[in-house]
Amino acid sequence: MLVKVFVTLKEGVLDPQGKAVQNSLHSLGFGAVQDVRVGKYLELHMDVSAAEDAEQQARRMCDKLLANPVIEDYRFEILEPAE
Amino acid sequence: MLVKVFVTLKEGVLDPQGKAVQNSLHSLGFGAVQDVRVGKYLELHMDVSAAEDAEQQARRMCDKLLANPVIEDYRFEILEPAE
Amino acid sequence: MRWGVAVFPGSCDDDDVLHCLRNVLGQDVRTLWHKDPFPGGCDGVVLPGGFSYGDYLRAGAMARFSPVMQGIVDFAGSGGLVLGICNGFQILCESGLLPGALTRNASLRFVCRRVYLRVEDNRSPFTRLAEPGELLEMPVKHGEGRYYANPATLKQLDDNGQVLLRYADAAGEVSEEANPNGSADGIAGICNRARNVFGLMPHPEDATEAVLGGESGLKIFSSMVDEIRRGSGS
Amino acid sequence: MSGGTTKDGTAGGTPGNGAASTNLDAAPVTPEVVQAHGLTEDEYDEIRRLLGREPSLTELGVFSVMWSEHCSYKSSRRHLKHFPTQGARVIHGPGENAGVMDIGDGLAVVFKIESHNHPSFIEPYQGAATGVGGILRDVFTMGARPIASLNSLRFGDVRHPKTPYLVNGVVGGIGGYGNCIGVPTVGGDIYFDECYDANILVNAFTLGLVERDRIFTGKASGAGNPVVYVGSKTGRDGVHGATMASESFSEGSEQRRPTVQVGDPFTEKLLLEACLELMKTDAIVGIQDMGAAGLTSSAVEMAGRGGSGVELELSHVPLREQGMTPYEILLSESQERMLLVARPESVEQLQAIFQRWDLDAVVVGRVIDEPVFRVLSEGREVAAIPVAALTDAAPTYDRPAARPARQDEVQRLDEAALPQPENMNRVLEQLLESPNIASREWVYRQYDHYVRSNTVVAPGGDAAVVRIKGTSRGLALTVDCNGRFCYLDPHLGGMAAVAEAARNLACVGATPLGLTDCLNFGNPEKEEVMWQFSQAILGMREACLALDIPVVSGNVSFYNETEGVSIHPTPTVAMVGLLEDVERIARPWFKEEGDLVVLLGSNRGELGGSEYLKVVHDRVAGRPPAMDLTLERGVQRTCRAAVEAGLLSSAHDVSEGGLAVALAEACFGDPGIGAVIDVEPEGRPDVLLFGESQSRIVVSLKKQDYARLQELASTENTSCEVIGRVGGTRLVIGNMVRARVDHLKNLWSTALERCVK
Ligand SMILES: Nc1ncnc2c1ncn2[C@@H]1O[C@H](COP(=O)(O)OP(=O)(O)O)[C@@H](O)[C@H]1O
Ligand SMILES: [Mg+2]
Repeated sequence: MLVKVFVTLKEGVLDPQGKAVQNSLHSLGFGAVQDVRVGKYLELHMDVSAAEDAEQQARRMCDKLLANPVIEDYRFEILEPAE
Repeated sequence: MLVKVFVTLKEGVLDPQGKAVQNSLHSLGFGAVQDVRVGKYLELHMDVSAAEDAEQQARRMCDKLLANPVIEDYRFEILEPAE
Repeated sequence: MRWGVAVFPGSCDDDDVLHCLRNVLGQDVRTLWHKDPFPGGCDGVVLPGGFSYGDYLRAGAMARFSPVMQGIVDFAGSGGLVLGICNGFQILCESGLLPGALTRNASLRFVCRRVYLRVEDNRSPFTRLAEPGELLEMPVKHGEGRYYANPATLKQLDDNGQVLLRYADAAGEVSEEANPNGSADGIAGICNRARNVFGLMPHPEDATEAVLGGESGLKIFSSMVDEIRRGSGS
Repeated sequence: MSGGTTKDGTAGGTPGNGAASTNLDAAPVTPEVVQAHGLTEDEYDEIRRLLGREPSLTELGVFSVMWSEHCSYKSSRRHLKHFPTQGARVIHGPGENAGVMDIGDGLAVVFKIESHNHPSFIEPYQGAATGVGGILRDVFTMGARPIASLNSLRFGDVRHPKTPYLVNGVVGGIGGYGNCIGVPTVGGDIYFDECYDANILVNAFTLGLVERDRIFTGKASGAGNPVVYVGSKTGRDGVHGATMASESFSEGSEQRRPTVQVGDPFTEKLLLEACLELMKTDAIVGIQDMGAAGLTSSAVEMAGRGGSGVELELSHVPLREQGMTPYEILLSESQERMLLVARPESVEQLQAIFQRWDLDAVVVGRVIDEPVFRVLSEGREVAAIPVAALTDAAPTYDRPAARPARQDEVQRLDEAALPQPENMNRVLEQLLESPNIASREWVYRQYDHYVRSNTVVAPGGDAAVVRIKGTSRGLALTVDCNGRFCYLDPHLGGMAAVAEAARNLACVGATPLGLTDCLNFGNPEKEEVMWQFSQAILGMREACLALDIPVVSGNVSFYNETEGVSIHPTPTVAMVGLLEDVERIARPWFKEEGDLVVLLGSNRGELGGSEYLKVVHDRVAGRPPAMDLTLERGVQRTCRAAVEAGLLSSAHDVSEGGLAVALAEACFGDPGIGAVIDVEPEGRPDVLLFGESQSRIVVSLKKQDYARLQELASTENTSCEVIGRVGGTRLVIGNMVRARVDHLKNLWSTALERCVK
């Protein structure tokens, strides 16, 4: 089972990295870019067979470790092996 | 237009952060996690109307700045506004 | 003889390099502001350490697009001497002037400590006054200094004698213990094939006076001074 | 004393749980709203009296932050008056953004320490990072280039499940911010005790260098002069934050997490460079960082100092978020912002400089004659408050203080009843592995301590030393406080904090210039906390007077408690010393085979409050070691004179872990070297080896120089006794300790990492 986790800064929390990337993109001529937010992307390969199980564990892993609830939100997707 | 960019380490490039996350997850009791890779996730809000345009620009931004081809791969998705 | 020290937003060790070149070595130095075009008339250029553009996204990624950097790339292409220290090394790799990439330290932590460096090759303008095998001592201080290149590139670097410095212990042995960041093959500094561009993670400019604990960083700068003097016949 | 920078999180005072939403300005001021702003009924009545009417909600918000403990020093002000603040070298004492002292050669140093305790507990990385950012701004706002930082940290028991997470976050944050700015972090201290389990301490110090005649102050003067906002845009950071710094922790306070600000060291670096560039011109008359209570306190404080008023137009303030109300804009604690008062003809020049550094610089108001803080939003007046009502008229309290009944109990220690450990080697090992004694290298390795190429003594010594380029001089820096001593006897503990800091400076050979303090205490509304507070200050005062050290700046952090239990009183002292010749210094480590080992001061066999008692007997008890300030002064002067005369191979003071630990540490140079020490216990060996009597320094020197050292000591009436010789690969102390140096050093150097990783 593959779990894809997206961790992003909460709305309203300053994202200095996003701001810097945006400025750079502007000076490279990509003027259409209006806002950039930078977050984390994790791929977890899990040895579980039931999607609900993966889901439950993913939620707990995010709450406990992968995201910092003070300033970050998370979202995840579960991909079952193709077979 | 929202462009979501995923930047991941190339296969074969050591990912100490992924390893560290995996170890932490194990010690938290998530033994089913077999492998973790950590990458970057960017959301770019773009003021363009055509999806192809967004796509073209996204590719160029990734090639030029957002990913380092020596160590990283990228992938992106384009989301048109719901309307 | 004229030196240029590039200053990007977020450069931190620019003053250190200026001090070393100007006050310790008595050189004629000017700063090169990132927004200005490269002025030319330089015999040597230094890209100093620091956190250009905050090191956001990837260390050194954004600096390569600055106007001054475009000129420095041309300067290097025409054989000019370019030294990149720490963030400067990262910028050189991002700009493609040096192969490979500098990635997050294996420890995932910033590391600041003194290290020994073994001179692997003195056939370069940057190490010509050193002996092969000689040990230099100077600080490292970085969070992203783990040199990475694919195996083919690493082999080429070795075959061409492009690895100028490796992390070593006090006895001169290259070992895992002595490697502060997990760099491939203990690599601390490499030059390009043409041998006029050199990047290293350690900070020679912070080891140029006895009162600061040692002078072995002078070897690098004095080698460059010597090279330039010979080249210009002055 | 006044408020005005990033301090302990928010200045305190905005509603706690979601009350601050977008439509605050229109909401009525009910008693609940007043209470939610941390104001008492009496205080509210006083506000009405001062205004001659009811305040609007926006005005209430302004009062609440300006009258918070944090900005107004309402509980501490009358006690702080006891500090000696005068001295020949003092240029600016308390009252400015940071203290300023003359160091000769036309130069001055600017320094200050600040707490960021509560934010760091809630979000350790960002809390610590923004703490560093705040103190940097306090220093460069005076025109000084920051050249060295320190930090003082207190965490809970290492075995507490949260401790490693907090330590990693805080250390990472300090490094992440400080390294990126290019200011070396050259020292600090870190201790663990369960009293800090749920209330850690993060105190950050920065020192800057400035030309004597280029010092800037935070003053708004000259009616009509434009008020200019520079730096990052304003967001809602901190606005929702409750009275974090002025309120104790309780269950649920972790839920206030969204209040924590995120630091942007890159922007701070640009701001630093732009401000210093601007300060080479004559474009500005005053400048002040925006920290706690942001725009409000910086504008009000500048007006207060200038005896003028300020009028702001909020629609000009650069905003990061949409739909922000005047209330939010005024109270936002977004980081990396400054407020300037410019000369009208210089605005363009000023803006050109900031543009060069890619920073916003916007005129947001002007200085007015009428001493009023007037705020407009698109021309509509949203607040108009007499400046004095926010500054001089802020309440002050003489809070009741009483020695707690349990103090006698706490000080009781029956040494005879303590079981005596059999194996002193083992005890020494245990102490060297204590996280309070083990090497701190794991921490300072994560800080750049070399940038700016001035670092002569890096972290690891008794005091850090940086040279001053262009002169032969150097500065020595240290930060100290033994919270356990302060808990057992706050008066003695306060004295000891000052004495120890000065002793550390003496060890490298420096003469103390002055100090800055960060007084971390519990809830001032409790009598015993006020007693601890007042006692500690009096103790510090005594030591300052005896050792001739003025207090030039500082900070108070109250409400450090959790679930009603206070931390140990922790009056952290950061001290700065001057070295006339930066090459004439001593380091802690034995150097030469055959050197004599000499003890300055004497072993008095005091076990109270020692690390040994805690580690081996799990007790925090007894009276802390006595302080004899005359002896202290003599020991320090002797050591300093000996360093200056070039007599010493090494000097290291005796502190946590006592004589045995001090000797072991002196063996841990690079490479290590042993020593044979010949001392005999009069009573119990543990008391001699591990007692923490004050006023002791272990030095080593060539045999032929001993007579001269004796001479120096006798001039100072100080005892000075040969206790052994340097040499070999073992540390041998009488027949009590015998261990290989490499073995001890290995335990000592790896222990902290093992605890917190
Ligand atoms: N414990 C203290 N000892 C001496 N001075 C203090 C103390 N606490 C605060 N001060 C002084 O009071 C003034 C106001 O303090 P503070 O509000 O923390 O300063 P800032 O506005 O720069 O943050 C400063 O000059 C500070 O040095
Ligand atoms: Mg201030």
